[in-house]
Amino acid sequence: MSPADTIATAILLPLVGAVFIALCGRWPNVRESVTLFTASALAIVVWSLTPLIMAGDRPELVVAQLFGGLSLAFKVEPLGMLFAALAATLWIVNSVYSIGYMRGNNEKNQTRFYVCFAIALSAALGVAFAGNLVTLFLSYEILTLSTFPLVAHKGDAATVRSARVYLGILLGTSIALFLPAIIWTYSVAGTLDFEPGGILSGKLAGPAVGLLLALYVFGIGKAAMMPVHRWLPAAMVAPTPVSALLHAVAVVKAGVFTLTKVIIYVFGVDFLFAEPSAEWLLYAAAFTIIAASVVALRQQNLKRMLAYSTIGQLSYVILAAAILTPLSEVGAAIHIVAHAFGKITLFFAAGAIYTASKKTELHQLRGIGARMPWTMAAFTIGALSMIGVPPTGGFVSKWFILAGAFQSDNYVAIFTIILSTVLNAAYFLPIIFMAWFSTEAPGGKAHGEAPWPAVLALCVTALATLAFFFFNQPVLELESQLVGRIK
Amino acid sequence: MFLAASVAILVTMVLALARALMGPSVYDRVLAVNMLGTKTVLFLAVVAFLYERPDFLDLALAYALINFIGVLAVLQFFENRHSGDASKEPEKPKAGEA
Amino acid sequence: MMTVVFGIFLLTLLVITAVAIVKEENLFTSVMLTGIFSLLMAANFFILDAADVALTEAAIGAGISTVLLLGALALTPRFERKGRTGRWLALFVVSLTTLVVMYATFEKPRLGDPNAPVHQHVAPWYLEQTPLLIDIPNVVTAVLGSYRAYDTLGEVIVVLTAGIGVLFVLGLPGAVGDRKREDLATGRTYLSHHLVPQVVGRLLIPFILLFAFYVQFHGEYGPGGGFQAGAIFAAAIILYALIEGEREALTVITPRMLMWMMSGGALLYGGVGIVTMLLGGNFLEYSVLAANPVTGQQLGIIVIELGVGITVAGVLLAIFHAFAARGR
Amino acid sequence: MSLVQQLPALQVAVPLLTAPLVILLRGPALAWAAASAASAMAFAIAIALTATVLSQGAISYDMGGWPAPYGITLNIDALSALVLLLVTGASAVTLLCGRASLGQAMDPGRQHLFFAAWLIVLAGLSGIAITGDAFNVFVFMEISSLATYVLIAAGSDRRALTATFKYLIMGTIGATFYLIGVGLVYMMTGTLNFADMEVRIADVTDHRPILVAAGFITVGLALKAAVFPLHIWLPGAYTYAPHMVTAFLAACSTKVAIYILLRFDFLVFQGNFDVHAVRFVTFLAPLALLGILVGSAVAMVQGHLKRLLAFSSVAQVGYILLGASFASAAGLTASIAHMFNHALAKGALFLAVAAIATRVAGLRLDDIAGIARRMPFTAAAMALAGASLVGIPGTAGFVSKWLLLQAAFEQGAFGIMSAVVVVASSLAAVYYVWRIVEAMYFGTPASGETATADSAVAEAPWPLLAGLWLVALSNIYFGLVPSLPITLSETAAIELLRNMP
Amino acid sequence: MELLGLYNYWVFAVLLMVGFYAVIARPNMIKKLLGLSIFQAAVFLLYITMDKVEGGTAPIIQKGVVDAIYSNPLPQVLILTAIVVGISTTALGLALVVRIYEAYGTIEEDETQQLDMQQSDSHK
Repeated sequence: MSPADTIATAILLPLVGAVFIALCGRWPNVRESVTLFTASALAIVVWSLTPLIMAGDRPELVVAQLFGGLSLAFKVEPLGMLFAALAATLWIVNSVYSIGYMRGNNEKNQTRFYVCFAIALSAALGVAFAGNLVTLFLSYEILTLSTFPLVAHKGDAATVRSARVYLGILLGTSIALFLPAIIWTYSVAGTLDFEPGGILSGKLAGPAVGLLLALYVFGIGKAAMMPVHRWLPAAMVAPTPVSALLHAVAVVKAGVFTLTKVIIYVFGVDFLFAEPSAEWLLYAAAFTIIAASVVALRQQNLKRMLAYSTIGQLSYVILAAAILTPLSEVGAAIHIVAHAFGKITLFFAAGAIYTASKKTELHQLRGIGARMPWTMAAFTIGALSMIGVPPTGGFVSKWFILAGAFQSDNYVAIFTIILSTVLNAAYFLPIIFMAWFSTEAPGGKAHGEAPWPAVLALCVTALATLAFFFFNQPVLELESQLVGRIK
Repeated sequence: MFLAASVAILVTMVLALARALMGPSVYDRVLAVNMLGTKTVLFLAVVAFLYERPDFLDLALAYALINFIGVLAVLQFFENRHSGDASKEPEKPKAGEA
Repeated sequence: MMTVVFGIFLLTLLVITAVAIVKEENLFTSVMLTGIFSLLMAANFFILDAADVALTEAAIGAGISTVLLLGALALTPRFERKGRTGRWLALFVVSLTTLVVMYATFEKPRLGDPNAPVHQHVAPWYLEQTPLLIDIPNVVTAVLGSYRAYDTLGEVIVVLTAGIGVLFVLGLPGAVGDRKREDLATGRTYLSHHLVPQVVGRLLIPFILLFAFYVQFHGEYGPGGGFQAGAIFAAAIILYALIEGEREALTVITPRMLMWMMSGGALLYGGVGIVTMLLGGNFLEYSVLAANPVTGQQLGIIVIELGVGITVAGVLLAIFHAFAARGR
Repeated sequence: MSLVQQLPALQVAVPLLTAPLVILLRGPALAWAAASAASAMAFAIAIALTATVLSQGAISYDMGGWPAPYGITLNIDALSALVLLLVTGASAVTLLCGRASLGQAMDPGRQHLFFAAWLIVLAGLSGIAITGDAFNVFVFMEISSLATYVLIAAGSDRRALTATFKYLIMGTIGATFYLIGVGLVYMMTGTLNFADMEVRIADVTDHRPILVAAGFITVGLALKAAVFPLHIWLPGAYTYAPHMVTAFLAACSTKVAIYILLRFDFLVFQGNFDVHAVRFVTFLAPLALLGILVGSAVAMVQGHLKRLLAFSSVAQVGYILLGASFASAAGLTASIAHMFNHALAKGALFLAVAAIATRVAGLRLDDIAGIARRMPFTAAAMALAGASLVGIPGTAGFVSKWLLLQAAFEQGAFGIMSAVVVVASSLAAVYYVWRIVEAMYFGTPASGETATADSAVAEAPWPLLAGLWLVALSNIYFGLVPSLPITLSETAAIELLRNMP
Repeated sequence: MELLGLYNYWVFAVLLMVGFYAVIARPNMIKKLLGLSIFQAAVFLLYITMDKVEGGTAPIIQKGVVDAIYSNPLPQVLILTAIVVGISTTALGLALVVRIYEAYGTIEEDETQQLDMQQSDSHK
């Protein structure tokens, strides 16, 4: 199989899987086996690409020539490879968890759930491997559309209303801002291919750069920069595996990934660094981090709190990218991974708590550590990773971002990171304390752990969070190619 | 000679038209229309000679025939109005509708 | 000069009539005035040298159109209710349009100006070449039947469409039943018990039919042609229907026959086109129909004019019957 | 002459002469078969003509063997080929697969007349698309209009009658305006042939009648094309016409009027008229923008499916005109490509409506709630076509919207403003298409429907479904491989701009 | 005299106005159709006015007459077509009016609109 075939396989596999899942809808066991099988196969296919990328190869696949020199094409580079590998790997874990969660809660329309999930994965891989902005935009929109049924899964009026906010913001920003930005780029640069060093350099100057950047930043609604972040809390109505998909596996990651890619491959780091009108991004990201953390501090609902935490963490990636130093770019890439493991653990834990006890609010969590020790242990690890405490993955990425900020003496970034770490600690630590050391309120229903697949999944991700602290060498190696290119 | 005749016909046409416009009864108008048709036939005939193209008398002939059919159609219209569904139609619009 | 004076006179009458048509609230009177309007218009066309158009306007505008309007009026209210809506907007739009038209007026060529662009291009060619290429006196017929035969085919289809449309909307005239009983039941009467119209009508009908054929086949030499002949033919049958009842007329020309006339004429016309294609010419290139191109042209024009006449007569009759049948 | 050389004449003659045959046929099945065969043949001829145009350039054909400007000449270039493809394709698909839906709308006794009228519409529209004579356009416009009134009046609701009447009045006004304009141009040039007119109009020294002619022709055709604010006939006509008729007309009829408008304004008036370049833009652009905004806004609040789509059509006509009003190659390419792509999207949407109507009584959004469970394929195709209407990448609609925005960015401040309007209207499109999709997929059927009826899959008849999917998939195909419409539009745009200074 | 040569065009404009006004301002459908006929007739006049040549005669070539001036045949052909189109439109329009009267009981456009609105309200 040539590398181009591998790319095609990676994108088509989930789609084929979706068809089979739909066909097997009547037999839940077969259906879920297909899901698991597809997920595993996908992971193998995607991982098989890594040696090539590590070796500096950049395989390409041109699907169709559109018009005016545009094409539908895929091209794998380190950043995309990382994102693809992450999404493919987490899909397996997430599928295991989904089986536990969906069965545990007797959800309806499970077939639709698995089908849409597979389509979303295909779209995520499309985003990851996209070789130009058109392909990326296409995949981005499919991702949005395919996740809508997932968010609206419950189907009651309130859920559909929230899901409408989700869709409206994501689709609206992408059409109103992202697409014009792409077309603007095309009319200026004459191409939309992702090129190391950017395609806009020297073709645009002055405030126009800042404006175009703003179109991208707010057009890519999935990156959840304030004020286009509202879809993320709205999407909390979704079942937990979907939240995990949104927050860790695909959706928000696709957002920050796209943004990073735009900064590196469309604008070019050097070009942006030299352009004063692009500086606002740093401040905007810093603002989002702090504001989101403050809002998270005031939440009472566990999942909403996690959602605001995500908004803050995403802006870490944007902040890191906006620092525009080699180290910080690597930090941005690593943070995508680190946050993914940490946040998926947290959501799995939240879902497990809901499945076992139907508890959703923070104050209900008193003493729950005793009843669900595995879950809460994993939760603790995830939370520590969010704060950035060693030995968790969160520490690694924060380290790189800070190092990058010091490299360019960027005190705004340094201050923001420190302050937000404090805030993160301020909203996570009380929960951990409450869960382990408080006594349960009287009259609570007796319950144990969630179904075993769910627990298994969250333990695996928690372990991965820890492991990332120790074994991050391959990722670093991969992403340092990014730096090598931009240097 | 033809000129004088045609002017005279035109004057008659004006008179007929005046009757058609003023009414007052529907029958006056029907008659006036018929008369105007006749005058047109005459006018065409005269003008054909005036233009030295007497072969255009065909046209005058056609007008005469058509005119007859028109009048018969009107007559039949009234036959049906009076005997058939006359009761459905008020002769004058109701005050409220006007 | 004389033309101008006559024209001004007739046109003034025309305007007065038009205003009266719009102002009049009795729709019946309006329809009567429309007849006058058409006659005046036709007279105008005549003094402007458009003999063919004048004949058509008289036959169709004053004759058929009046009959159809009366037929529709027999089925609908006769009085207009005064409308109050949208007057000012309407006046504004209308005045605007008129001003625009007036604006153009002053750079138009004067009436009868021999140097006007229309008399310099294309038209002289028709007048010069027709005697050589087609050799029939009536240039209007030559243009209509040959140079712009494609337009005329379109026109036949327009008429056919109107026929199809009216039959579709109002329903096809049914088969012939027992006229007397039905008429008794609905209280509908015909003019058969009026002696004068009946006698005059019966006398006239053969002549009208004869005249229709004259107009049809004399179209190459004088004013006339398929459209006018078709209309006059239809008028004759309508006259018969008015006198004897439209059921009686349907026994003369049955509904099925009407359908055949409607489509047969158009098919005859189109068939000529197909035949010319098969003979190696372009669509409607009559020259290939005979060894001598001029003869071919004449033959083609005669046949397509016949097609036009048949379709027009069929459609107009079908429309008349559709309206009349609706009243039953 | 070989058959290939006769194709331009046959393009019109085949449907035009089959129509009179059809009214003689007894029985609706036979009439339908004849009409479908003629329509399919017309489509085949259009494809052959397009291939010839693409390989050899424009074709011309002298009707009756008389050379221009004395006779009537047919001219087929890239633009007419594209319009021809739309007209004949729309007719072939809707006729071939729409029998079930049409049978629903009217009694069998009148169907042969209906099919004859359908063929006449087809002949009229294709006749407009290929003729090179200004008056011939009028004749064929009237042919198609009269027959269109018949088709619309076939709607089962009594409101179809009033809608038809309104259309008849406005359509006739439009045609008469056009006739006045042609008369004025003829008065000043002495010719009716487009190419001849193009040459001779340059010598005209008295500009006033020509300017007024330009006004009348533009307004007249704008009426036919449903350009805002002259669109008021369109929603009623589209809503109450039989569904297949709506699908057919929505795909092509307004586009044919725009086609003539572009021809006249660019080839005859624009280049030869020094002040006209400015006027065309300043006159049409605001109307286009307003049309886009108003059409989209009204579509957002409509509760009736067909009405909603009809108002969306008003907005889409605005897109087409907006591209043209840039008077640039990019703008015209976008405009012409959008004619094609919008026809695909709207055609598929109205076909889906027809498919739904075969199984559901009403067509309000409440009536189609939860329909996706019963008609999964129909709903999916509708969602796909909706995505194309919105301009989701990978669909045909995306291509033209992209081209349009790109053309707008070339235009400076006005272009940016238009781009903002286009984007705003795309958002509106997202909203109203989403309302449909959500109703289909996530709506709960009204209380009258029981659970058993809910779960039973009852798809539309298979021919309808096949046609629907054919069109829906071509939305994807032309979204991914848009070379055909783009090549045609680019060639057409260059042709249209040949007289521009 | 110069201006009198334009009289036909003025009449054309006035007839156009009268007809157009009837079409858009009168709610009665038959009146609309009558207005439409006047509107179209005005255009006929415009065309036929063009064809006239001073001292000319109808374009039917007379045998033996050599120096005759003939008027322009082309506008006449066009208007022949237009007249036929006009009557076709009127006929179809009248058929619709008849059906509308049967379905609504009125042929005033504002009243049918009201009835339509009531109908769609009751459907809600």
